[in-house]
Amino acid sequence: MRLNRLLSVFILMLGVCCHIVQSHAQTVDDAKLRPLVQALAGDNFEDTTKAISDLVKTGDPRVSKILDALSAGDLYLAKADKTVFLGKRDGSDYAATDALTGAKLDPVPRSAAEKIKVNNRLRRDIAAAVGGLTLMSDNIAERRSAAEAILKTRDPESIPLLDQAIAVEKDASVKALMQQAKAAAVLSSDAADDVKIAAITEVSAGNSRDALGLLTPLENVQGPVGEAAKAAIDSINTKLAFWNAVQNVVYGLSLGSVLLLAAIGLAITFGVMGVINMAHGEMVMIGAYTTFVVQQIIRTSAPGLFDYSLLIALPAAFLVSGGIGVVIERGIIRFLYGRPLETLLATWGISLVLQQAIRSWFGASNVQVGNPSWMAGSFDLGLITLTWSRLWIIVFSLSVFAILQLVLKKTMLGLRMRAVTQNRRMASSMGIRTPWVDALTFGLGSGIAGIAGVALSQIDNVSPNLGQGYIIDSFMVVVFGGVGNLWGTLVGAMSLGIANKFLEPFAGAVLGKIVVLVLIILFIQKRPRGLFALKGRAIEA
Amino acid sequence: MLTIENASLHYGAAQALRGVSLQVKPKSITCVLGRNGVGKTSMLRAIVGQHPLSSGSISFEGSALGRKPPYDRARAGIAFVPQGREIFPLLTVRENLATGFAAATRGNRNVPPEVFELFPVLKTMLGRRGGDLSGGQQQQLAIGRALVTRPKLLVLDEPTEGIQPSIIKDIGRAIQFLRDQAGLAILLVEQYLDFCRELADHVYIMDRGEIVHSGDAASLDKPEVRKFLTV
Amino acid sequence: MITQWFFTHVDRRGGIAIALLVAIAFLVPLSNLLLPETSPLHIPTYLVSLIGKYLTYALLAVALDLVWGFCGILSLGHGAFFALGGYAMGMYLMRQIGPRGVYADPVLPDFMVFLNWKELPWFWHGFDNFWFAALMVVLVPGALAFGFGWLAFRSRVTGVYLSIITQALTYALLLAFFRNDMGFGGNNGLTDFKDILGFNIQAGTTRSMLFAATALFLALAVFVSSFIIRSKLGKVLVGVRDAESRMRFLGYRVDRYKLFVWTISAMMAGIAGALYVPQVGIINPSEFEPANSIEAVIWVAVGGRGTIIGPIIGAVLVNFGKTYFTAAFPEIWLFALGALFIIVTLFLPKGILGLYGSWKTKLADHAARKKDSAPPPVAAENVHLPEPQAAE
Amino acid sequence: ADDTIKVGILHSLSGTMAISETTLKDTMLFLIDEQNKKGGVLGKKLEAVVVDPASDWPLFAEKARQLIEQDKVAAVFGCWTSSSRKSVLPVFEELNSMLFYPVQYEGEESSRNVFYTGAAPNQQAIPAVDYLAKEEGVERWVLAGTDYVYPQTTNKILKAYLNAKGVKDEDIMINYTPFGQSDWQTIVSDIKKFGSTGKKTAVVSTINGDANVPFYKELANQGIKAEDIPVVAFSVGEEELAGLDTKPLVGHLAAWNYFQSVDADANAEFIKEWHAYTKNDKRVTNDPMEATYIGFNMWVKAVEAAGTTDSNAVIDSIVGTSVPNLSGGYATMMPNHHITKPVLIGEVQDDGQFDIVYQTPGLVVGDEWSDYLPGSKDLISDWRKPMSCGNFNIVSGKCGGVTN
Amino acid sequence: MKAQDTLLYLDGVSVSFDGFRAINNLSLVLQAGEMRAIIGPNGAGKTTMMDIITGKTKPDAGDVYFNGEVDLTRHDEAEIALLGIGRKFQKPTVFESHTVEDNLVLALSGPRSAFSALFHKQSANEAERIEDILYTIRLNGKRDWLAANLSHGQKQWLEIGMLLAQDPKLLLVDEPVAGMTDAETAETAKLLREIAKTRSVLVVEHDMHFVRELDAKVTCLHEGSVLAEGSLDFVSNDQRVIEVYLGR
Ligand SMILES: Nc1ncnc2c1ncn2[C@@H]1O[C@H](COP(=O)(O)OP(=O)(O)OP(=O)(O)O)[C@@H](O)[C@H]1O
Ligand SMILES: Nc1ncnc2c1ncn2[C@@H]1O[C@H](COP(=O)(O)OP(=O)(O)OP(=O)(O)O)[C@@H](O)[C@H]1O
Ligand SMILES: [Mg+2]
Ligand SMILES: [Mg+2]
Repeated sequence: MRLNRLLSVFILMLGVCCHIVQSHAQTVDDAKLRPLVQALAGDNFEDTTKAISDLVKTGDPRVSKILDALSAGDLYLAKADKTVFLGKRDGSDYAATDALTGAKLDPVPRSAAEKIKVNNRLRRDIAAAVGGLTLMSDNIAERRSAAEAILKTRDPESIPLLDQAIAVEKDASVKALMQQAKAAAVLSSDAADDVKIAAITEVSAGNSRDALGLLTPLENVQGPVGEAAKAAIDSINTKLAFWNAVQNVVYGLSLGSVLLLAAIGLAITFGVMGVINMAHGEMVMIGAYTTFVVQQIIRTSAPGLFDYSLLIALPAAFLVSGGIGVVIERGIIRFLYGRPLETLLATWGISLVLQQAIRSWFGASNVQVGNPSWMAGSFDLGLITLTWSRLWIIVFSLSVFAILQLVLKKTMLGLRMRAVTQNRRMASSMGIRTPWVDALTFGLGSGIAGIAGVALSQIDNVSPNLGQGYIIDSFMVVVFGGVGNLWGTLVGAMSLGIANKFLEPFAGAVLGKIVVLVLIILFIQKRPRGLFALKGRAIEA
Repeated sequence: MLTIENASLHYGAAQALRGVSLQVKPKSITCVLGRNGVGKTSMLRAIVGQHPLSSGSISFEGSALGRKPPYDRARAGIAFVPQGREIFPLLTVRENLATGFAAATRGNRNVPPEVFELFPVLKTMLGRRGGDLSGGQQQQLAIGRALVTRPKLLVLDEPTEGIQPSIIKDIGRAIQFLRDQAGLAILLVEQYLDFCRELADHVYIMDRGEIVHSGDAASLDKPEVRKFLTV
Repeated sequence: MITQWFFTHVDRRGGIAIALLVAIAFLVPLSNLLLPETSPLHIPTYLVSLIGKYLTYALLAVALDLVWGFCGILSLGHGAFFALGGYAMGMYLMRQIGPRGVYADPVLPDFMVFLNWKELPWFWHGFDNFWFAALMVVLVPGALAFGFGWLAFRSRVTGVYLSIITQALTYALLLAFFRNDMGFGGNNGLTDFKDILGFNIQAGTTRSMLFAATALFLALAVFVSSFIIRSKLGKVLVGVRDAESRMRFLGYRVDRYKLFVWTISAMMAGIAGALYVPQVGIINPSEFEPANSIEAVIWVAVGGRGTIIGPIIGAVLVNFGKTYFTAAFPEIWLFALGALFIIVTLFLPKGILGLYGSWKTKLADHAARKKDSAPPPVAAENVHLPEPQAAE
Repeated sequence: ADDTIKVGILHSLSGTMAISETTLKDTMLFLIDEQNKKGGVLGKKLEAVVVDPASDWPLFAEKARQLIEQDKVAAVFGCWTSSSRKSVLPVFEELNSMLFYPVQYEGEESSRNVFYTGAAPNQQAIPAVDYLAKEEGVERWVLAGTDYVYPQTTNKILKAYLNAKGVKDEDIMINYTPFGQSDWQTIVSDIKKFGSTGKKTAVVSTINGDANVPFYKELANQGIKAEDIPVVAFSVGEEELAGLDTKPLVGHLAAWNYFQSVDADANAEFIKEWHAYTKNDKRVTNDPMEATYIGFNMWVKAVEAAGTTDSNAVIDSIVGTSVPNLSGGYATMMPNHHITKPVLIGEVQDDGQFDIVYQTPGLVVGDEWSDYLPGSKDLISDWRKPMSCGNFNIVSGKCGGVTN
Repeated sequence: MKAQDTLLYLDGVSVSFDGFRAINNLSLVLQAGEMRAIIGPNGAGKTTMMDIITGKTKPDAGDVYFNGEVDLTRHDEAEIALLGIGRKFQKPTVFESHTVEDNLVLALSGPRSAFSALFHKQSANEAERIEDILYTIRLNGKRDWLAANLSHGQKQWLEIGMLLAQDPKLLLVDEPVAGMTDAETAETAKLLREIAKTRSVLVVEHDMHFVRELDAKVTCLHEGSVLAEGSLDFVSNDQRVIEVYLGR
């Protein structure tokens, strides 16, 4: 393992030299470079490592592209003529380009080419080497990643190079990053104490968590450096403690919004209609499968639309799950009004049938639902990382909540829904078409479960069992919040989410969950009708 | 307006109506009396479509109601004030009234002012949940709610039950008003003899699921009629 | 004398059920042990264990129906009591293994050796004694039910709120028992049993005896349930089911009544679990799964809620269905089971026993309409919630 | 009827485990089909008896009994989770039948009637950790698992192993999550923190089943790349990756004894026929399938050798049987009823396959009683006569736990 | 204490729901053996007052004593019922899946513990009382009917029967004659007068004929407090009572 480290240092050094050479000799002869590229397809990783360092030594600007391609796994070896080419998958062929010139080649059938193997170590080496090569690149993104690479390796040898780069860097954020990288490198060098202390100040101004990693090893150093490091660590830790609490809240809200999404459809079918809807989870699952089908269609017929796949899936899932909900209501549930407990039996049966139907149709294993680009990745909020998918889910669940609340409270349909579920016979005598309203209500609840499935498909696995994983939590949320009260569902979901996240760090995920369950049991003793209990005689009537 | 012919009704094995025939004329008040459990409510349930007849027929404005569901009957103009009020407990008073819009025509989706004139309490309690009202207030709400549908025939099952005397008088006046000014036909089931006598254009008396007497209000004082109302 | 006492507390159906159960308690083992395998009346050991398992489920269903059918407490966590009884029995069986475990430790069960525990946790002490274990089989579920019920009923937690917290209870126990640290063998549970009361647990005779014990306990449970239901206490419970607060205004301490049956029912479930474990040879946390408890509710609903023998029929039938379907149509059996549940709810609203009941009333109905006489009194033996008209 | 030999297939086709087990049922049907094309066994056709134990452990026991007693199958292939195996084990011992168990497990078991063709911990976990330490220079370890017996045991073994190699406790973080965990935000962020001290960090994942997909999704979304903190998993194979977009996961690792990408003729042949049989050239293959394949072929070979399907004869003849595995070598049934296997480490590729980056030079013998656990290091298992013991204590010289 | 020597003593009782004062500083005293009729507009708080006495609603302020010494606000519904306060609800609530007879059996006074109920055997005396009550409420022909199948008025009667069976010291009767024929109303009045010979009765009614026949002291409530109290004639001539309640 020492060896690896030395090796990367070595490569980097080469990079540094090359860079200096670079200004004189821009490019190298193709004829000289080609065998080196060819050597990348060595028999084992050692050979490849050597080939990389040989390539870097040439200092040719094309090298970084080739190495990037290697790192991304886009470099192939044609089996027939043993040439190395740049490939992109295209049906059963590879669209091939020449690794050096970038000239378009004939497509190579997949079976006729072999991928040049890389492993994590090689990828790290390449990143470091390319970092050296691209620190002065024209492309800002390349410079940034170069600086990041050095920040990771913290190699003292790169200090002069960094100095040079910092001097000419125009972009403030990249410059700051380079300075961070330099400070990091200084800390792992044997520079004088005062230089190091300055570096400590520099480092602790940046991302605290990385800084902590840099400073911890210095903590036990005797003398002023150690003290400075200790002080910096302490201040960082206070900052982190605060951000940890923020993280718990934010993650709690995120978990809460997942719970809310899962439960909100149930708040209609169970909370408003009183149907103990055991098939609710399957409606969610069907929504997720609808997303899968939509993506599948997009993948085969309109790949450009992939980023919109979720937007298309939303109405589709609402209609599919809602439609199935209407069918279930008309076919089965409507015979069971006034016998709420029996809806449990029937919907349990429905849930078995739906699960098996999906299993027979799509197979028992997970299907793949992809993240559109705007759902992928994460961003930093202060010192915590929040993924885009989670953020969108929070936004999404709150919007669904708001819309639903509007529908129930402000529209005629909402009023009729509530009237019908409170007294079906009398509602009918008031001129309300109860069969309609029943079907629409159940359809609405199911449809909302369906769109929850679209969102959940982004963070969970899509399999016939998807719904089973959420049904218990959903009932827990609806009941904890208070049956028949949408606000209760919202607050219930969020408080369960946050409670879970505050308990998780010190009780562990498992005990944390147990504690939450016990808390729910105890809480219900205090408020036997949930968080937002309806009060007054109206309830007993 | 409303004609019932030879109607029978069963609850499982138990027969509640036996060949009942009855008529309600337009712009008139028809009153049905009878002891407990003789089938008055059952008859009204059959009229509004909450329970099917086992034989016989009911026609409204000349067309047979057959097996029409209650909401179609409500839309055709039959409004019902049930025994036991049956207001929607978790809806506010305003919302309870608004449920009647379903049966009203588009232009009529508002609460007619008579309702608040008749029952001023309702106006002060628009935001309160129906279930929280007192028994009498609920009864008032139930009548108000029926009027929101702008019915042609108003079917009332013991509307005075649990209502304070002054309002009973108001209700009486209102019923007359509805007949005279709005031209409604009214079918009223009552136990409260005086109330009936004052209002009714025509009375029926039921016993054991059958109509045993039919006549005008004055006939109620005859002893052979009275015997059906004693214990 | 005794028979008279017996029949004042059990109705005809219950009597028949008890008689039948007692009969099979003797006949099935006899047929299994004495008749040659070639005889058409011979019941193979395979079936004996299978039916034995069904009967333990039936016992659980009877326990559940006592609280749900007659007292309106829908428990979605009765599986927890069943599992606890099972664990108590499992711990006894574990201790019986003694030095015959794979690590040959004279005291510690295998999984403890394997987790490198040095001594028996305190709660495992005493379980080497059968009678202590037997006591725990009823005491542990009983105590948990009592504590839980005492809290919940006193706070007037009812309806779905109660159902959901019972579910939370069993779910929490599921997670807890999954943990190795709990000291109950983690997700693998307790297994590898060797013998019970000195008899080899795999021997045909032992199996037959376990079967007989199950049938007899079930008969006893039917009797106890009948006794409770036909007593005034039973009437109070039905009253509580229909109008709980009204019962309070009559001066009944509703919470105590509920607590009483709730605890009895949990103990019955515990016994069911204890009989179940030696017959299936393993107890693990999956018994705590909420789905198991829901399934038990479904047995009751299928058989007929609020009747005494409905749950037995339901439990046996659904499980037989499961046994049959999973072998006959392994790939699509969920369709069959799901359809069964849907059909039962749609066409047999009162369960299978209700079917019988409604035939009877239909006949009576018919007769009554013909004679056009006054309505007949409604038989009180089949008590059900009144059902408001369906829509339209 | 006597003209066929019945073979039991005991895999969940519904419930939570159906995701994994359904494929193995298909594999068995495929293998039986192939065998019948070759003329069956002992001149008789094989007949598959499929049942669905529905991810319900007691039902496993019931179905096992039904297969053996009622259907009179010659051998049973099945089970996935340890709980299901534990639940059927007494049945197989009582009725003296044979179970072939194709999944990696925590070890600590050896039964005369069970043949463990999946990996024992030493055939998966230890080589994986060695690889990370050596090739990736990992110094800090996160042992993340689902809270149940297999991860707990594996982690116990690994911790003992790492400690023995000089890794300090503060450099080991152990984390357990409940079954079906779907919210990984906190844990992934904790891993990130744990890995930001400057020492090279890796995650050894024994996370089970469904929980993996959300775990990897969160990893990818929070931007933890394999170059920074690689994750090596023991329960994630081609089948699990099928539900994931693997682009952000490239470079994370898995340790198995087989990958679909293994470059061997036997494998190419197997995949081709599998695709032909399932009429789906996207169907992936995975490690438990290979274990099933090996187990089935061993059984066939042992039956042919014994000339009968009688359990006693087959159990005696199967030890020492060698059959080709799919990675170009041979698997041999050892006296402890575990088999020899190569250990492969693969890196996730963007097409959902694994790229093999390391392979043990020789075959590793499955170690049923771990050498790293104090209670079991003195135990060995040898089912050959005259020892015939699954847990022989070499210190006391006695066979523990023998009944009847 | 003033409460002594009274059967029921309410002083300064107030209760409000979401800011609405349903009972406002209400004071009312009932002597042992007294019958009292309560009238008052809809929503005056009559039913709420009964809720307070029977422990269903806890007052925000004020004293509620029974028998001069028992503070009713400290007891729950069941305990209050056991003290000897029985109630008939405005909306008849009976046990729908029990037969008429069983409804009475449940209401019948006697030990209320679970164990005594488990081993309870009906005595001849009890059977006889049930017989009497069935006869009184004219449901003896329907003793085996499920209560669910009774008509509205029949349920009213059954509920009165249950109150009789309970044999309480104080009967709270909320609108007993709603839905009864005039003849039945008279009958009921007679029955209550009979009962009032040995117990105390608090009757709420809107039917003035009935109130007259009760021949008891009348209290008129309005907006949660007492508006007028005295003989029926006195009260019904009170201008404010006419204004808010009787109408012109
Ligand atoms: N849902 C029901 N099921 C069975 N029988 C019923 C049902 N409802 C009413 N009955 C019976 O039908 C008969 C007529 O009842 P109905 O409610 O029509 O009487 P009513 O004349 O309105 O009496 P009341 O004056 O008491 O309201 C009664 O004998 C009653 O017991
Ligand atoms: N839980 C509650 N929430 C809000 N308001 C309530 C509640 N309970 C009672 N009220 C109000 O308190 C007032 C008193 O109600 P109460 O039922 O006691 O009247 P009442 O005198 O019995 O009337 P009635 O003669 O109509 O039965 C009413 O205005 C009612 O709307
Ligand atoms: Mg009526
Ligand atoms: Mg009132």
